[in-house]
Amino acid sequence: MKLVVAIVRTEKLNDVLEALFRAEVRGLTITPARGHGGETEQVETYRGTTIKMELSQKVRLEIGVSDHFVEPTVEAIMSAARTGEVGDGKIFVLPVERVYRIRTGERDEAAVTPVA
Amino acid sequence: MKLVVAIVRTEKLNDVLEALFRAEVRGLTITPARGHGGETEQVETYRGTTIKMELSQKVRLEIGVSDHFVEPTVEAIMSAARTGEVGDGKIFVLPVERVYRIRTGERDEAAVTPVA
Amino acid sequence: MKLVVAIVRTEKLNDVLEALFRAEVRGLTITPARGHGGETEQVETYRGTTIKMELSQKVRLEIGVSDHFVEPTVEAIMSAARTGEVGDGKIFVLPVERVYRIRTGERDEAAVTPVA
Amino acid sequence: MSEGHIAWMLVSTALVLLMTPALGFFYGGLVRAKNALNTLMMSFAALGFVGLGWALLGYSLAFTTGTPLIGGFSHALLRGVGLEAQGEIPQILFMAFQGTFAIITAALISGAIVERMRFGSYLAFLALWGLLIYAPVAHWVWGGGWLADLGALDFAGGTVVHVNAGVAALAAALAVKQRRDYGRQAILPHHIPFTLLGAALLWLGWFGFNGGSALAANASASLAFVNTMLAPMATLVAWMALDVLRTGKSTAVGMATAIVVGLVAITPAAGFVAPISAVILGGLAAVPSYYALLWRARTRLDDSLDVFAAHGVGGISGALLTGVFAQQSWNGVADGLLFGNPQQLVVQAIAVLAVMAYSGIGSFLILKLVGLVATLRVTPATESIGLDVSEHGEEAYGSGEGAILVPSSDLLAAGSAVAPAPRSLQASGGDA
Amino acid sequence: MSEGHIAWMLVSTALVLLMTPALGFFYGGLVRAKNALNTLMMSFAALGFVGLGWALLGYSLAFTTGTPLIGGFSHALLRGVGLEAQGEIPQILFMAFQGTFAIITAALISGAIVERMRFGSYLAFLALWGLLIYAPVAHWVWGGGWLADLGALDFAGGTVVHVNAGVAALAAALAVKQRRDYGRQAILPHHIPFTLLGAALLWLGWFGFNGGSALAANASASLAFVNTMLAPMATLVAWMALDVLRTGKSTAVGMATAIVVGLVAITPAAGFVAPISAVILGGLAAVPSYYALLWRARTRLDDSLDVFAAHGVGGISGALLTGVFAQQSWNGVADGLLFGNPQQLVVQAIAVLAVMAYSGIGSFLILKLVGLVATLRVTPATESIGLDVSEHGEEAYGSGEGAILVPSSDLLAAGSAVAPAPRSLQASGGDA
Amino acid sequence: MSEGHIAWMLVSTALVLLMTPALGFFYGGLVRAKNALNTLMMSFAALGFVGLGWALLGYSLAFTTGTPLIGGFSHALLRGVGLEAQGEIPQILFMAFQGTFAIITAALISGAIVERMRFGSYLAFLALWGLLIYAPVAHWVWGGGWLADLGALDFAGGTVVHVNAGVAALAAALAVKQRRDYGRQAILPHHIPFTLLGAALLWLGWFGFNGGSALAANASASLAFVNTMLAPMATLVAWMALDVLRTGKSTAVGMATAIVVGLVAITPAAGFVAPISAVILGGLAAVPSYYALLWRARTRLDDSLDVFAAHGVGGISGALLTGVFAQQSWNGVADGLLFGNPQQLVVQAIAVLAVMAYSGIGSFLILKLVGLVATLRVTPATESIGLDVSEHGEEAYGSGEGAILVPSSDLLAAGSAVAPAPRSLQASGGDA
Ligand SMILES: Nc1ncnc2c1ncn2[C@@H]1O[C@H](COP(=O)(O)OP(=O)(O)O)[C@@H](O)[C@H]1O
Ligand SMILES: Nc1ncnc2c1ncn2[C@@H]1O[C@H](COP(=O)(O)OP(=O)(O)O)[C@@H](O)[C@H]1O
Ligand SMILES: Nc1ncnc2c1ncn2[C@@H]1O[C@H](COP(=O)(O)OP(=O)(O)O)[C@@H](O)[C@H]1O
Repeated sequence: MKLVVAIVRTEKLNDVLEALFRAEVRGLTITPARGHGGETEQVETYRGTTIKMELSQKVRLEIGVSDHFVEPTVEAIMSAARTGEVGDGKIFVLPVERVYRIRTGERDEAAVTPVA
Repeated sequence: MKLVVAIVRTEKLNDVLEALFRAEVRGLTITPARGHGGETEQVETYRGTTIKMELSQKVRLEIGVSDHFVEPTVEAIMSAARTGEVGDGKIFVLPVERVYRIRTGERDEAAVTPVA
Repeated sequence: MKLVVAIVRTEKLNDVLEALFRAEVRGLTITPARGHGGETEQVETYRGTTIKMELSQKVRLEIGVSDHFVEPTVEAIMSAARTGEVGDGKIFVLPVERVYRIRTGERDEAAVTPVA
Repeated sequence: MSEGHIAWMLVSTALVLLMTPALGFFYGGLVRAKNALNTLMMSFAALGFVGLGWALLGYSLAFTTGTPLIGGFSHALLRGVGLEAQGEIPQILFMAFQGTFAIITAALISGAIVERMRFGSYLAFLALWGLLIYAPVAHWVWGGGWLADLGALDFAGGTVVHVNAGVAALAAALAVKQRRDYGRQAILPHHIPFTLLGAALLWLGWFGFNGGSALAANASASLAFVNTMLAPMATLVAWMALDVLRTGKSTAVGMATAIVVGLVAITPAAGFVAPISAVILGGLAAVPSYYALLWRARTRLDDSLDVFAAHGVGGISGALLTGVFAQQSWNGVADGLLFGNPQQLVVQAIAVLAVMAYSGIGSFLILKLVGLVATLRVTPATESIGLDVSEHGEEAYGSGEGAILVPSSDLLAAGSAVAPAPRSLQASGGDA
Repeated sequence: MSEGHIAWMLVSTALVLLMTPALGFFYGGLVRAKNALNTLMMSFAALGFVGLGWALLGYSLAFTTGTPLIGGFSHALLRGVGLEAQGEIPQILFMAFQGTFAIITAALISGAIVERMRFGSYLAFLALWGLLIYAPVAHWVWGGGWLADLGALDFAGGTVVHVNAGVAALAAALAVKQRRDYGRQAILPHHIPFTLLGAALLWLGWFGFNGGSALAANASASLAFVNTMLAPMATLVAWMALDVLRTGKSTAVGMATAIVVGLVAITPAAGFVAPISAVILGGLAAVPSYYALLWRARTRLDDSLDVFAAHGVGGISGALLTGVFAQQSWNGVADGLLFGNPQQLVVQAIAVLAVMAYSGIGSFLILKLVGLVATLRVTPATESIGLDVSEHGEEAYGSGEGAILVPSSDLLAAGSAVAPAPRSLQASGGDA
Repeated sequence: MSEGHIAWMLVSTALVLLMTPALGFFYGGLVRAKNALNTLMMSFAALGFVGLGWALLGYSLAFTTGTPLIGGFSHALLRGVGLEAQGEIPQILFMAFQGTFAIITAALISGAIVERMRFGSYLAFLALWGLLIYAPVAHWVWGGGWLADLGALDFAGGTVVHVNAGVAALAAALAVKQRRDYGRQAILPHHIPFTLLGAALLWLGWFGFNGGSALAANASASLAFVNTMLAPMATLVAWMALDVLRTGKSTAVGMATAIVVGLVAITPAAGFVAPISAVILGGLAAVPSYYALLWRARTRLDDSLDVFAAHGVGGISGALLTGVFAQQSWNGVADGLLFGNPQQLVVQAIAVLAVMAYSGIGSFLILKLVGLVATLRVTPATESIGLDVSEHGEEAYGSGEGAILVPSSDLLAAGSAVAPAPRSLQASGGDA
């Protein structure tokens, strides 16, 4: 099993969710995040103070998948999240040793397969 | 060492914290998250617009543990976070290559053992 | 490639960002988090109710780096985030199997090397 | 009728109406984010359900001469309520001013039952309470009823409004029972600035509440107004002192609470006591409410936002202290204990007890009645998700993350192109 | 002039001025967090750009006798606007009171074009609209123009303010076009408590709006005031019933909307109908606006915050129902259909249609004109980042995470020591 | 005394009281979330500590005839302050109206020392300042003191309130010193909508502040009122222009600031200048404050929320421009420079300088004195955690995550069953 961690643009989240659905990926967890990469920085001004915003709003997705689902998952994200502009984000694939489904106690493959 | 990543129901967080304490697990980090799984979707209505909420509020825990602590940690979370209803969440156990305690610079096992 | 995950004090974030820049580390993603460790707990009072805050505000950094960059990254964080007081945080180094840059589809090393 | 009196009573009525939304913010800030809208709506709904009930029936029950216990139906549906003078203002304005009191009184009760009551049952309770409890009690004291005859002093509603609502809240907390998490989990206020905003706007509105209760822009109004400014100042200082003595810290929720307690306590006394007495009364009134609140938190009684400690206890303190500090040289009506008339204190106590008994029993019965017809509480699952999503299908602070637009099935031709094809992340069985 | 009348009109003017910020919060809560400030500023800017325009020119165009279509320049730059009586109050106060109406009317339009319009172009539109559309229409009805001659009844601006702004909003939504995400993504309100706060403060302000339109503290003001209290109560109850019938749930946004719709509908009728008629009118007016709003959401028409459904449709309902319920025994002016004067309804319809035509076409042309000189919309990239950061360089709810202070290059000697050396995370080419 | 005058002064007093919470929101929005409550409480506390001090002593010091420098004790503890007329209203109401000025003036200073001052020390400073600085200065100008004799014009407190508070803020920033992060980290406002809300409510309240300073509902009140509406409109437009010229963008914080600056500047002039002069004055006043604010941010002077730039500089501009634009044909009192009386400008300058000297030195000394007895600042660790948790044991926006309920040790029998067994995540030594 793997854990696919993807950082994408906030405004692309719904497209990514839809693409994942099409790829038959079901479970996932997201967290709001802020990222720094090659994006242009925003300048903000508060009264006399000028501020450079080095971090821009992103969404972080975390998807536990069985091995043969890594490829479709990555592809779904790649195609749905891409705009071609700097700031599209990154995908990391991490090895996972064990997975548990809390509700049933099922382990590993079983834990990431949907119950009928 | 391992990193135990668990996604649990928000309302179960305090029970999980208590169970982890009983299991003598000490350090942990949590982030608010939103998850999609088998949960029923909420429908919301804003004036003329109907909206389906595909993500529900969860909490993500991240716990760095030494190897022999993986089992008790997982068990503590499993028992405390379970309601038996869809949406209880998942646990992922990831391999960790190195751990550092920033305060002292201690590494690995030492970094996840509490200082007396 | 590795994923360096660091939990640091919120008020140290800007120092850490600066140190990472000096270490020529460029891309990173942060999420607000709350942590429990050896920190003193805060007591709060709301009318007749007394509450112990077991979690304190932290920031979680996630930095994908190629192998030879792990050391400088960890060192930059360690030195910039340290205050010597309990609560400075932890760094975890996780193995990564694959990395993709969403914008270009580049993989692995290429994906974490900045485009000229 | 003169334009000056009308001007002041127009303003007062507007200010008292504002108190109900203000209360919504006071209460709404104290609950958890997942119940913020439900709590706010409990107040806002009173504007409709109690306000309309008052205009159509309650006013008549309260302010027409019927028996010493309740008025009649002669002004029902606003019949005969016109532009003719009622004291210094048109009767229609008098009706409206009194209506704003009915609304806020009923809304006050909601603080005892937040985060768990079904909204439909709450609305039924609200509407009935305004007619069956508030209107008669208002009649007793202000509509020529038996407490008026007895000589009970209640300038702006210490008994009619605050003791009444405070005891009803107690009954409601008992009838609806405690929240699942109560006493088991820490339940934190999600937005204390809203509570402070509510307190500030309540104070503003209370100038109309007490100052307007003179029903004219005269010396009595000025006295009531100034006392409404001075008493809460003293309560604020006293409360902060109590807080610091107990925990070493003063708190924002404490400041907001203190302001309300001070306002409650001065309400029955506002036009009857000297300004320096108002200062003393305000300071004294902090003590019983402060300790009632501490005590309550240690019991199983989930009067969630402490309506009884603030309004019930504060109202009782105020009503009794009115019997102590009243001064005929300021009010032209009656003296209190300190000025040689101990009898007044007895009358005040009778009024308080009568309202406590009637409101406590009556409110409990209404809830039991509603409970026979409908369910009083949401399900445990709903309680843990929060009432905003479950009862109202809304989130107070929506981010839109993971929210999917559902296209209307009967889409207009013009609109069809813009709506996405219906889909659902989980319609199909695939998984990873 | 008497002090009572002056007192009431001072208060009324202050209350109506407050409505514009209140509107900012009503609207600001309904948009996404990334556009919260921009939306708030659209209202606040009207205080400056429309308010000043009114004082310097608009007042003269509206309230001096010129032609039946528009006034003249004799009061331009406030010439001849002094402390002499205009009715019961000094003319200068009359000018200010009327100015607050111009401001809120123009600000109302912004709801149709939030989250996408360039701020500079919006300001230009705002200033022009106040002079070219609002001032003439105000002249027609209140400044002795042709609709006044015709006998159109508009107590406080159902036609001049609400129909006018509602139709202008429609034109603006058409001219500026829909948001990129509209109909494709779920766009959720980011802060519904602000919308409720806005609704509460709007109601408060509306007492000045309608009650103050009597221009004195008299029976007429009292009637208008009380009707302004009763009608929205009925709309609130009716709206909640419609909500429950359709979806099984009542909503907070619905309650806020209902309050505004009720207030809009009673505006033209406030001083002309009996209180019991106000209740009925308020309840009836819920229906057309409720369905207009549902219908609008299914079209491509991105009148984003439904200004037309609330103010346009609500204003039309109110103007026509004024022609139905007006009652000479209450207002001393004219009867409506129900009281034997069907003619009044025809006059009301003419007034509505005239304003719709003029405002619709005129507003559209002004936007086209502004569009010739400047760009109306922000770029798609800006739209997705949000207008707060891109148009104003600010975030509504800043956390400071990742924010780096930029030292001023021309730092004063005294300050130089405290500023960090300039640096940027990405200035150098290194990477990991 | 007439009911019209009383009505207006009741309203004015209520409105000015509202300004202090409004200021809390204006300031509270500008600080970081971790200090939001502390900042709000700095304003709310003034309601208790300055308000009570005023009633018990300050009023007597300011408004009894003593020496040209300070009044006496004859009205201490509200002795002899009753319902008899003081001008057009009961003296007790006059006392209350003036009290609201003392409160807001002291609260204004807090903006200079947010996010670092110990709350206890702040309270001590607040109480002393109200008596030792505010009361004498009020006496000089309004209580028959030496500046009144000199003929200084200060309609509603440009000098007494704004210059006074602005200079005290400067002194406080110097005495309390800068925040640890100041000039090293970007410190962002955490909630700009609150700042806009504060600005809106301040404007509302200011109508009572300036309009009420006529102490009657007459032509003078109307003039002051209308000028209070016009001047900030002009400041708003001018400020936005300055913002756009400098950075290409107008800002929300800028708009909120501009409104306050315009209100400050018109305060001394409100009842003395023609409306068209108010427009010009408002526009002109934007400039010095705008640049003062830019300049301040480049220095080590951590007047954190720019009280001096807004109130000090704005107050000076206003006081001097009053000496320029005053027009006897409007005010019946005196002409300014433009109308042939250059002497007035000199008198205005003397008043400003006198208040600056007294307030600057006095405020600094009070803080040094408080610093001798107690600590002025929180510890660096506390400063980085934030003052809400450390000084008040509360969070403004609590989520309840990781919050554990602590059962009371002396739990009542009834309550014991519901409380969880005491436990702590870290009581035991185990680890993972
Ligand atoms: N090495 C990295 N580790 C973690 N997150 C990264 C890394 N590089 C980029 N990111 C995330 O991806 C986002 C986009 O990165 P950026 O480099 O701008 O995009 P691109 O891949 O188009 O050059 C960043 O805002 C950040 O959140
Ligand atoms: N494959 C996955 N990867 C990451 N998170 C997941 C995954 N599956 C489920 N989750 C998380 O767990 C939560 C509950 O999942 P769900 O499938 O509803 O529960 P159950 O395990 O009871 O079927 C989801 O909301 C999501 O946050
Ligand atoms: N085992 C762990 N797993 C995950 N996060 C941890 C762990 N231990 C500590 N942390 C994080 O680090 C923060 C500081 O930890 P703490 O133990 O107080 O510091 P120190 O390393 O100085 O003893 C905690 O608040 C928590 O967020």
